[in-house]
Amino acid sequence: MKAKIYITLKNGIHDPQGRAIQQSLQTLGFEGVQDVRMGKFLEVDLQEMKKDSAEKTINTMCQKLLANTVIEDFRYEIIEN
Amino acid sequence: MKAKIYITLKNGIHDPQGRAIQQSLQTLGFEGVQDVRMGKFLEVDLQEMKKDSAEKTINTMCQKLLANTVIEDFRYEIIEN
Amino acid sequence: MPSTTITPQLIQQHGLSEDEYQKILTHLGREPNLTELGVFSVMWSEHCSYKSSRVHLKRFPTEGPQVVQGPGENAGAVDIGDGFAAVFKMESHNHPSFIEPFQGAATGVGGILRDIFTMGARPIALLNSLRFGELDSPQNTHLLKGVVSGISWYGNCIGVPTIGGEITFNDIYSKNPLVNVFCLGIVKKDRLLRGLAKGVGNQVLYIGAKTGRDGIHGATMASDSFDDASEKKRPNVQVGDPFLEKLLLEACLEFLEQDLLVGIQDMGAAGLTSSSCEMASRSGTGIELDVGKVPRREHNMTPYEILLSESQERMLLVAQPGKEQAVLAVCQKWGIDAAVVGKVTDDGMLRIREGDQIVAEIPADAIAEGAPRYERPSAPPQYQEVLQALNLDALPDLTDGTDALLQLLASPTIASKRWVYQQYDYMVGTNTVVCPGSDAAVVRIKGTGKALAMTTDGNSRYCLLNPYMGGSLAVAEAARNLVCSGGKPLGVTDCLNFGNPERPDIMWQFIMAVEGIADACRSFEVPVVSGNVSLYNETNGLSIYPTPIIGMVGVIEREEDITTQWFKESGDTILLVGENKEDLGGTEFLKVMHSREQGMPPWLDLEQEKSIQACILTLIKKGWIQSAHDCSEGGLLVTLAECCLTHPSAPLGATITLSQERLRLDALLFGESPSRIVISVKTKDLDSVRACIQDMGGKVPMSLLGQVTATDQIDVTVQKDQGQPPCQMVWPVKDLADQWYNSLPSQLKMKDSP
Amino acid sequence: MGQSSHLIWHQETSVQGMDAILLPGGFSYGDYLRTGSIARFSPIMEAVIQFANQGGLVLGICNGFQILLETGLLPGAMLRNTELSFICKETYIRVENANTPFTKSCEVGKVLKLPIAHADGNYFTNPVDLSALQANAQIVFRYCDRDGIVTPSSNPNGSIDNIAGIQNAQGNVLGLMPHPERCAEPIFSNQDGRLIFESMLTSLIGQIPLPAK
Ligand SMILES: Nc1ncnc2c1ncn2[C@@H]1O[C@H](COP(=O)(O)OP(=O)(O)O)[C@@H](O)[C@H]1O
Ligand SMILES: [Mg+2]
Repeated sequence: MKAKIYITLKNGIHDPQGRAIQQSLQTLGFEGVQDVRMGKFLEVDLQEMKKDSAEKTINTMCQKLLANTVIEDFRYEIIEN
Repeated sequence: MKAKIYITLKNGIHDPQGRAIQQSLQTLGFEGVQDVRMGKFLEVDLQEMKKDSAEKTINTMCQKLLANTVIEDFRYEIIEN
Repeated sequence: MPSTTITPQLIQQHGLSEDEYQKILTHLGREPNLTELGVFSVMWSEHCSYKSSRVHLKRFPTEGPQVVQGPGENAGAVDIGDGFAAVFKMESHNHPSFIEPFQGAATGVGGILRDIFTMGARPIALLNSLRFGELDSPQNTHLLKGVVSGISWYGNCIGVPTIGGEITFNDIYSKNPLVNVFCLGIVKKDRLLRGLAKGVGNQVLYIGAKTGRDGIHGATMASDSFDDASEKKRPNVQVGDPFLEKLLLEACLEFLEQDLLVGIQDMGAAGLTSSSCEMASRSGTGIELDVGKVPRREHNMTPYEILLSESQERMLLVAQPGKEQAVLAVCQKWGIDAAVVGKVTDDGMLRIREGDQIVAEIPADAIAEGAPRYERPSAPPQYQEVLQALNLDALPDLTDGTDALLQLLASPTIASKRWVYQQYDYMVGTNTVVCPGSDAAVVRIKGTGKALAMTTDGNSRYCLLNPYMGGSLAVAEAARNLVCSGGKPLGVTDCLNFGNPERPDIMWQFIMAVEGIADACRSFEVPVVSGNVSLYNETNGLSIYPTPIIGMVGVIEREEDITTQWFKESGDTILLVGENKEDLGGTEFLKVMHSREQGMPPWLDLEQEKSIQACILTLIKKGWIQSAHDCSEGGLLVTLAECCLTHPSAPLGATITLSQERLRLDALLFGESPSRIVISVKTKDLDSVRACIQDMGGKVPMSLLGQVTATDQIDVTVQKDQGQPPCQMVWPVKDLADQWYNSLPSQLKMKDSP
Repeated sequence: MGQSSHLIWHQETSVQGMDAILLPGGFSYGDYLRTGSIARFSPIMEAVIQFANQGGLVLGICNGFQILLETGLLPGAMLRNTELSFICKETYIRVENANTPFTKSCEVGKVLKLPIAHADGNYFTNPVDLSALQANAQIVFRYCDRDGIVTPSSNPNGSIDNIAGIQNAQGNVLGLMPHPERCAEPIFSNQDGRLIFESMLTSLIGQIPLPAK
């Protein structure tokens, strides 16, 4: 099975990369881009297990390693085959 | 309105970060993590427009700036308010 | 063997000519299968076989008492004393960097690092030499930014300092940017490793990254010119993994320490194929490999793909039976994949199996040494005379150089490259004694009291106008840069970037440039110990300017001899060693102020150049030189400005008096006569310096320029020929600094692009 | 500086016998995922955390600082530099607290010239933690100009409150982005970095080591 994990900077935290992208988009002539936030997107292939234990596993992975909860939020989806 | 953009490495392209994360998860005792692929996740705030022109705009942004189409694929969703 | 019929189309797709295919038939005594055709195709590509260049490269002097390893191995090596050798080489990654600038440049750095540590040397310095189109096009700024961040990422991450290089801009490179990377490492002289597959029965091991379908046919691509369609048929781009390479590096040095290997070779272009063929061919042995044992990243890879993959960060090793366990243990310690994939045989064959089945069988020598060699036709281009013709009388001379200096300092080719090197960790390892921003970079060799100076140089406009002279001038400038830093030149590596060798005019440029380099190297007694050739730098029929780049390494015997280019103290006397001549042809001044790239390049007098360099080294060793900076692009005024501006913390001013002596004013101020060095000395030492120079038998012209001042301006007075009023120019140092330091960043910001 | 040092392999699990621990710069694990995030779980780190909790001196430089943040020994996190790219250059930092084992040999207001070399040195922490850092004098170094004035333009990476280095509440763990070890020898004209190591030595053995020859 698979998990898709989305890691984003917490609200209110300045995002230098997002800002730079927004500016470049403006320079390139894309108008009306009000904000860009940049995050990470991870796809994890897991061995088969119960969905709720997969959720638990992924949650712990995010807490421990994948996200830095001082600055980041995470969200995930489990996809069963 | 908002667009969520997912940028991933093309199939077959080596993903050193994914590999390092996978190994680290293993060392941390998460068993059965068969593969990790690392990508980007962008949230773009757009001024209101028709959904199909938003789609076109986002597509062009990805082609031109956001994704490196030589090695990356992209996917997006438009979210209307 | 799975049989695919070898059709003429297939042969053509593999970039092989009809003649070459006939040669394959002779070597094999039968038709090749598809896998074998693939092997020949990459190994006989220009990139791997040097088929157009090899006969000419023989002209380079490659011997000398200091040479520990000449051309032919992964890198060359020179003796630097104390039992150490410096191992160095330069390589191009032009085509991949055009397709994907970040990864292309990054993997270029990865490749050159492997060339060095396969020799058992610990890499301690990286340099890079870059060519881009002008920065008014978003595509060019995009390429520049991508390449610089790719180099920065890989080098910084692996922890080898990038301490210097050069960049110039010209629209001729818009569709063919050049990315040449240089690496230097240090090894105990008697521990140098080589790419040998000696000892029948020895084990062949594969270590490093798993093999994927990356860059299959990268080598043939690098040997093909571009057209608009090639952007579409983008090959699989290789992605670098500097962290893995760091592990590989440490593992390889540990093999050396434990004396575990017979031979080692990195898998660069043409991957597993070229590494195994070259090792076997060098040793007169054969190699048998089982592709089934090669660690793979992707499913269902065919032997063809496994053999030709250019996945990065991989090495092939040969170890005696019994030592493979120790090798595997080291790999395990560093967490890298490793597998025994074959053995050394006595029959001279490269034999590839997949399990029990033989999928390819070729005499190793046929692929490596037996590659075609061409003496391609050459002839000077018809446009050569037009290029060289420059009627100075039709160009109005300057009456004042104030504005021209400001414009030249802002020309991206001359402007400070701080925007670039600030992205490189040029200090990691705490050995960099002279950071980027002086004539040559200097790293100390801990524990020896010595240091090494290194530089890369090349002026392609000179080479366009006169490739022989351009080649010689590049060598002279490199040597001069080392000498200005206190170094005695020891050896050269080169990277020869040219257009399509099937065109006689390009071949002529190539041959002339090689001769120019060879003659200069011979004259300076600095042998060429390694190098690289990149041909087919051509897009839509337009070739780049001939661009040979010289990388040169010198030794500084004592720390106190390390010299930098910036003025040190107000009150010091400024001298010019060398002569101002009317050398306006091919200058940056002509390009920037008159939009011309024309004329004969500056004339180089090798004997005078040598005397001047010897003189500077002597003065440095006597301890009399406060600063030394050679005159190159932009001429005398630019050099003086740089001497004032580049002090890392406290820029100084200067008061200068020049006399025009029948020269045009523009030639005096901005001409690019070689063999000129601006030095500053303590005024109390002036007499000794004079006397010492006179003792050199009058071969070294020297003139007084003026004084370093604590004011914040540069004053230049030009005494005109009789009767005319002098020309007076004044620049606030701050204005010059603004132009020079901010030119690149401001051009890059304004034209921001993907 | 005349002291013996010992490299500890990341797979080891004990730091016994050490007087101080230095986490150096570098790109541990390529800085993949986040700077310092993977190294934080190296087996040795348990022992380092314990050593720190028992009051041992721990100095984290650059990537070492980033690792200390990931372990939670120091509060906050690193964001990408505002200019996004890697920056290698000299900076000036002002000693804000001279009463620490790492700055004993300086005075408050002393300006040190130290190089930085990083892409992620934009220090961030939430307002509550920031106030605590300020209140407890845990901000040890701030980026400043040559004259010691803390200005926005002397901030090379966007770091909150111009922070270049912080210590923990107990004052035995310090993290800083600039590299003192790159300017601590006579061959480099600048030796400001020595002051930090001298301070550490003074607090450990109570005497100022002889200047280098
Ligand atoms: N691509 C680059 N990477 C690193 N340093 C560079 C690069 N380009 C230029 N530099 C540095 O900028 C300084 C000036 O370069 P350049 O004008 O080419 O010097 P020179 O004319 O003496 O050869 C040198 O110290 C050089 O190493
Ligand atoms: Mg120079």
